[in-house]
Amino acid sequence: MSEAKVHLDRAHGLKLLREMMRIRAFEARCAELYQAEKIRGFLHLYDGQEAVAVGIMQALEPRDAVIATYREHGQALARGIAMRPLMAEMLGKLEGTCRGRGGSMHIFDRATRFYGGNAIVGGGLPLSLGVALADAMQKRDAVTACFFGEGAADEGEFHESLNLASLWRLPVLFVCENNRYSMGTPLGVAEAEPEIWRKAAGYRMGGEAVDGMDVVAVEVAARRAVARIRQGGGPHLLECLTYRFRAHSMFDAQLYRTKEEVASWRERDPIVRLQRWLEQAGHLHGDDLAVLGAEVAAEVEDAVAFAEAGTLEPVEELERFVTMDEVPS
Amino acid sequence: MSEAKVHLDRAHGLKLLREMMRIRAFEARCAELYQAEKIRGFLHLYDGQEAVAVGIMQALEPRDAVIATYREHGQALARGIAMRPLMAEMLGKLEGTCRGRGGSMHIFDRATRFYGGNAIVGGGLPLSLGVALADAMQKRDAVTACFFGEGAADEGEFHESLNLASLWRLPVLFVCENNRYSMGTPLGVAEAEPEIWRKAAGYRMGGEAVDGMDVVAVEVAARRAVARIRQGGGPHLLECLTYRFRAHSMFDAQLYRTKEEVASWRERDPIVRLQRWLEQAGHLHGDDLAVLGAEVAAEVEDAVAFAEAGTLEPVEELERFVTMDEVPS
Amino acid sequence: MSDASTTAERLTYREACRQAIREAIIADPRVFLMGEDVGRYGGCYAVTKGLMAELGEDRIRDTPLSESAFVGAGIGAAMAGMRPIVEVMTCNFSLLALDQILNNAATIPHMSGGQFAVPLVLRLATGAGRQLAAQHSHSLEGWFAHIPGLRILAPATIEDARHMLAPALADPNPVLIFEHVMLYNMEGTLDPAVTGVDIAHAKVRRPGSDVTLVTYGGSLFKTLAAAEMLAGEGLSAEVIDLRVLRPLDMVTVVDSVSRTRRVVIIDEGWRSGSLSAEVAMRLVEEAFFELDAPIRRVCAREVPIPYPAHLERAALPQPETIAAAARSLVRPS
Amino acid sequence: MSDASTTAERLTYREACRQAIREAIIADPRVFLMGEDVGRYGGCYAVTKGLMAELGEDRIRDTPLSESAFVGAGIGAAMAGMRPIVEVMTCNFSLLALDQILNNAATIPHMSGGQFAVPLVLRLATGAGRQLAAQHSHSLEGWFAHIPGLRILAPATIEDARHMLAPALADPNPVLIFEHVMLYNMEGTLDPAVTGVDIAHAKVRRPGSDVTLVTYGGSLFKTLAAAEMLAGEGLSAEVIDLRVLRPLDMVTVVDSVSRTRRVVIIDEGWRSGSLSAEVAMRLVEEAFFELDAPIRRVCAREVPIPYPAHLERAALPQPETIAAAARSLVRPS
Ligand SMILES: Cc1ncc(C[n+]2csc(CCOP(=O)(O)OP(=O)(O)O)c2C)c(N)n1
Ligand SMILES: Cc1ncc(C[n+]2csc(CCOP(=O)(O)OP(=O)(O)O)c2C)c(N)n1
Ligand SMILES: [Mg+2]
Ligand SMILES: [Mg+2]
Repeated sequence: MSEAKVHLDRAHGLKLLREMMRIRAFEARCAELYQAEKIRGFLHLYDGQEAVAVGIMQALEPRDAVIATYREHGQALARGIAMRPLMAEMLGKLEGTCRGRGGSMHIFDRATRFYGGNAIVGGGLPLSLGVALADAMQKRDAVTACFFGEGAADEGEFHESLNLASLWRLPVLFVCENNRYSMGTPLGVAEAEPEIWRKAAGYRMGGEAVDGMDVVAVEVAARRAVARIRQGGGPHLLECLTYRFRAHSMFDAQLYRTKEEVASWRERDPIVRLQRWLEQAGHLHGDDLAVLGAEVAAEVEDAVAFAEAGTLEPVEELERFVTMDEVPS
Repeated sequence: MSEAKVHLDRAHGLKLLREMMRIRAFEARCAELYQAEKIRGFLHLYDGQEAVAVGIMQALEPRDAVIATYREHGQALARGIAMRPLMAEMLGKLEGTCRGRGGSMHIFDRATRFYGGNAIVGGGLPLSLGVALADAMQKRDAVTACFFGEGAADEGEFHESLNLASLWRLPVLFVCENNRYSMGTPLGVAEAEPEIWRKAAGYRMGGEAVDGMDVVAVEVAARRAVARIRQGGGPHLLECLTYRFRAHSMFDAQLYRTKEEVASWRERDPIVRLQRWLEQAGHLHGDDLAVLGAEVAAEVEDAVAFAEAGTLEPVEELERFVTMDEVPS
Repeated sequence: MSDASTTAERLTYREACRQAIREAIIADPRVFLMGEDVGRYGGCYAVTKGLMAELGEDRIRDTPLSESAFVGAGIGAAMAGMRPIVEVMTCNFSLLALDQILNNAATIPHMSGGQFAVPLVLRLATGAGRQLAAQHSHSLEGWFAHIPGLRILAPATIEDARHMLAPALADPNPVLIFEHVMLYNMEGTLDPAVTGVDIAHAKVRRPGSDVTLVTYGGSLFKTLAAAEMLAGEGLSAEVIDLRVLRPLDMVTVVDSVSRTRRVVIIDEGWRSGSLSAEVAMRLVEEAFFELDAPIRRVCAREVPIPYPAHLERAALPQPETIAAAARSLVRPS
Repeated sequence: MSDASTTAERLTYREACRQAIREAIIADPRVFLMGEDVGRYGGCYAVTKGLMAELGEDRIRDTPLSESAFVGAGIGAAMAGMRPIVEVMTCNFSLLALDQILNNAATIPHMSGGQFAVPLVLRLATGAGRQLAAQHSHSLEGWFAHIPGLRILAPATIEDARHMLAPALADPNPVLIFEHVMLYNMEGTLDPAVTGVDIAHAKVRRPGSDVTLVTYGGSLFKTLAAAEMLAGEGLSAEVIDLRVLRPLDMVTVVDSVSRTRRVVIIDEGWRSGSLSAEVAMRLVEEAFFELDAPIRRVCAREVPIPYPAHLERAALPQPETIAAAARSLVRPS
């Protein structure tokens, strides 16, 4: 674990662990529900990448904003969206965050300033500029954290967005989750410069890479970056080096990588790693872990029960909100 | 002038001078014809940038390819498209390069592998990848020179194209003509990193800047770059620092820059500069310049006469080539 | 700049657009304008000349050439409380931002279950007629009208140019305003008594009884010219200006057609898949038995618009072709 | 992989697409395939599984996520002598490449005065039905059919999936092939006697006499199901598969409608500005007096397609809604 972690106290350590375990457990259950055909469509698991979302969110305040991708269960949970409506959304229920309309790829939550869930690769980056601009123009002193994969960094919108953000010194933290694959295309096949953080220089923007399997390292880097952004230092690109343990989505035979590669990355599992460290540091004792595990499992089961008991949006409401009657406030 | 110019002999020096003078004279006449309402639509003059097109073309062989923008009269002439069909195209005549359909912004010429003339900023960059790929796959040992402005470097297509070109080591010479303005928007207002050549690093591609008001410097840099590309060194980004002396197009009051700024750049006029050097080097004597001027003027007048005598495409042919009956060979 | 609501000054369509933008920005701190060359340059069609100097660089923002990024930024800003006016210099470049417009602006309100609105206004110049050739002569407003969630406006008159912006900004939904490039120089006066217009209804611009001519935007004046030609032949044509291309106000159209029983639809988009086809289909669906003759449309020819004047002219609807279509219905040959 | 032309094997639509690609690449050194995840991953819908291993990385090219760049590269390569097949994983992402498609591929042949052709094939998955929600459920083929210069194909059968690619590659013009995502798993046999299909004509898939149902692509099977339902009620529906969405083969449609005198048009695009409107308008223009009843269309509801099954189903044409529309024409209530 990173040096800065020296100051990690028990309470915070357990909080980080719990947050990552919640994501892991939530998604494991989602995979089951997918097999049971209760969740449908595309389902992209965050399994392995939990340290990124959890680490980054530690640096954000409620007034800040978040934008993510179709692989956003981790961000949604870490940002504080309750598990019940989240699971209900996965099942397409009216009680879900978006009345069930969005599903796994399109989580939105006004209360936590969670601006989606976007299934177009790169599509969230321009939005993040606008949210940050609105905050700046309205003097809200907020930072927008914009998550995307390394594959998204190949899209034109990445380039356009980083340029504009830097020019206008917009308060955006660009978080590139480099999990080494975009679907089945490995890093070096798609990125001429696979060290994504280096691209920041082309926009005179600060950039750095961090071990994305180390939640504390991510938190430390995020806190430093967010502080700089809040002080008016302009946007920042933080590349988190990570890995997804499972398939890209539920339809993926993973022909493009070896079992050995996956296994070697599993050894760096961010949850196990933090667990071990907390044990070694004497922060985790007795049945702490068992209790935590049970609490998380109970929360997930409660969410599943809530979702299963949920209702379906009446077909009569299909066209509601195609156009809005007013701007929600 | 640049050091490498030491080896400039009289014949080549006069050739460069003539090429630049041809462009200048051609366009001066175009501006008159615009005032006379014989040329219409958008007309973007290359006035001031002549050294770039002329310098680059010295490094290309007939088997190579060229792609340019709406400001492409310079490239078209320097590439060897005859002045007659070029002027006829400006006037919308059937005898023009494109039967008059394209006009100033859309010069195409199959014989010289001139793939347009593109009025969408950035739109030519992806095309250049494909032309280069086709050449590589067909083992044609050709280089594609792709011209664009510094404003185009803000478009997503710039980013996507440089990445793909570098990944596939495509034989493309990217020529960014940085004339410091995109319409009325100055460099620093639109580019977070105004030194465009530096962006090449983000794609692990070679990049450099050159004095675009010095035709020999441009030629030297282009020859070096093209040689490297031909040897399989992959694409290269050459930024040519230049200036347009006139308005962006014929509809521009130039409120965004001072007369003094324009005047100071006019002192670096690439034509005057080469002229002076040739004089000092003893390459230009007696009435050389007068003869050259007269020859160029005569060529332009001949082209205007040809164009004016040209015919209009019959309206019945309006729909011809909307779909092609065969692939031209 | 004087306030148009107090004196009946003569002004251009361009000036009407400028007044509307200026007024909106002064009236509401959430409103700002961004786009390519809207500031220092004063706008590609000079609509925003002087506004940056007057209103400041915070409210009038020159953007880099990055259509997807700044349109997306407008969407994000709208979601986060602002009321952005984003200018896409011309609709020819809007394709580069289409993913943002369709997949975000038009989709997020519904997809988020109504949590977020996108109160964004996009302004785009549209249309042909200036010999700008194939890549700069598109008329895409009818095409955009296919997208649920958007409101599409086509101000054809100085009054609409002056007054459509305010209700567009008040609309909680993304509104696209297409300004035809041939109208910017058009001069006229504003009725000082008119302080606003609706953005829901079509309008009869010339009453008539023999045939209905339905159109909008730049084609309105060609259609009015056609109506004048027809009047000289004793044929009375009613001219409807759709004004709003999505959602369509079919009530006004059906009402007219029920009286005239004949209709020609005119738009500058390519014929196949044109807005005219949609208007016609609605008439078939809603007023089939009111029709005494086939519906005719006059659209652009299905070609990339060429540069030379004679070919550009031939590619576009003209008063003569509009009149001929109307004549063919009333006196079938 | 065996050659489909010798044995009447059972195969899927997916396998038919793969055979066509493989055959084309082997047959012509100018043909290659590029797109996102077409190689190592084997294609988002597994169409190209195994092809990179067999044909090599030169002919099967994984691209970065850069729709505009690699579609533009395909256009450039086509202009310079190759015959590229470019896969845009799904049409949902094609908006990011639309500028290249419209302003270059569709425009350059005409604008260059016929100097350059663009013999490019674009393959795109299209359609809804897999609960992929609003951003991944578009049906844009009818919308693309607005663009002059393109040929638009919609193979609905295994035969068309197998045989449309070759003539598409032989076409000197850009051809877009839209493959409906619900068809990939469809199984059937190929008639070994059929070694090719045309890409110019619509086809009657079921003859009938009381009403004509015009459709294409994924909606074909829903429409055939509707025809079956109607048959049970004594109503004889003729089903036409358009196959080619641009240019439209109206001869086949008009011929049918002239016999049945009633027509329903079905497509999965949003209703306003749908391809159905265009087909209807053509009928009004070419066969108005053949019609005994208004034209009906059954399209997608005008909403971003929602995730839950029941809402997705409600948003799309279904056999029941198609049959109901047909019934309303034959026995008006
Ligand atoms: C514009 C666009 N192109 C293609 C896709 C299909 N697609 C979905 S996810 C994905 C991979 C993206 O990779 P990356 O950005 O690295 O994110 P990751 O999935 O690894 O989290 C692709 C190609 C898409 N959704 N949007
Ligand atoms: C995609 C797109 N956006 C906007 C325009 C309008 N436009 C035409 S030229 C131009 C300026 C381009 O600047 P630059 O790339 O520096 O080239 P320069 O004109 O200086 O040669 C703009 C904004 C366009 N043609 N295409
Ligand atoms: Mg990835
Ligand atoms: Mg420039």
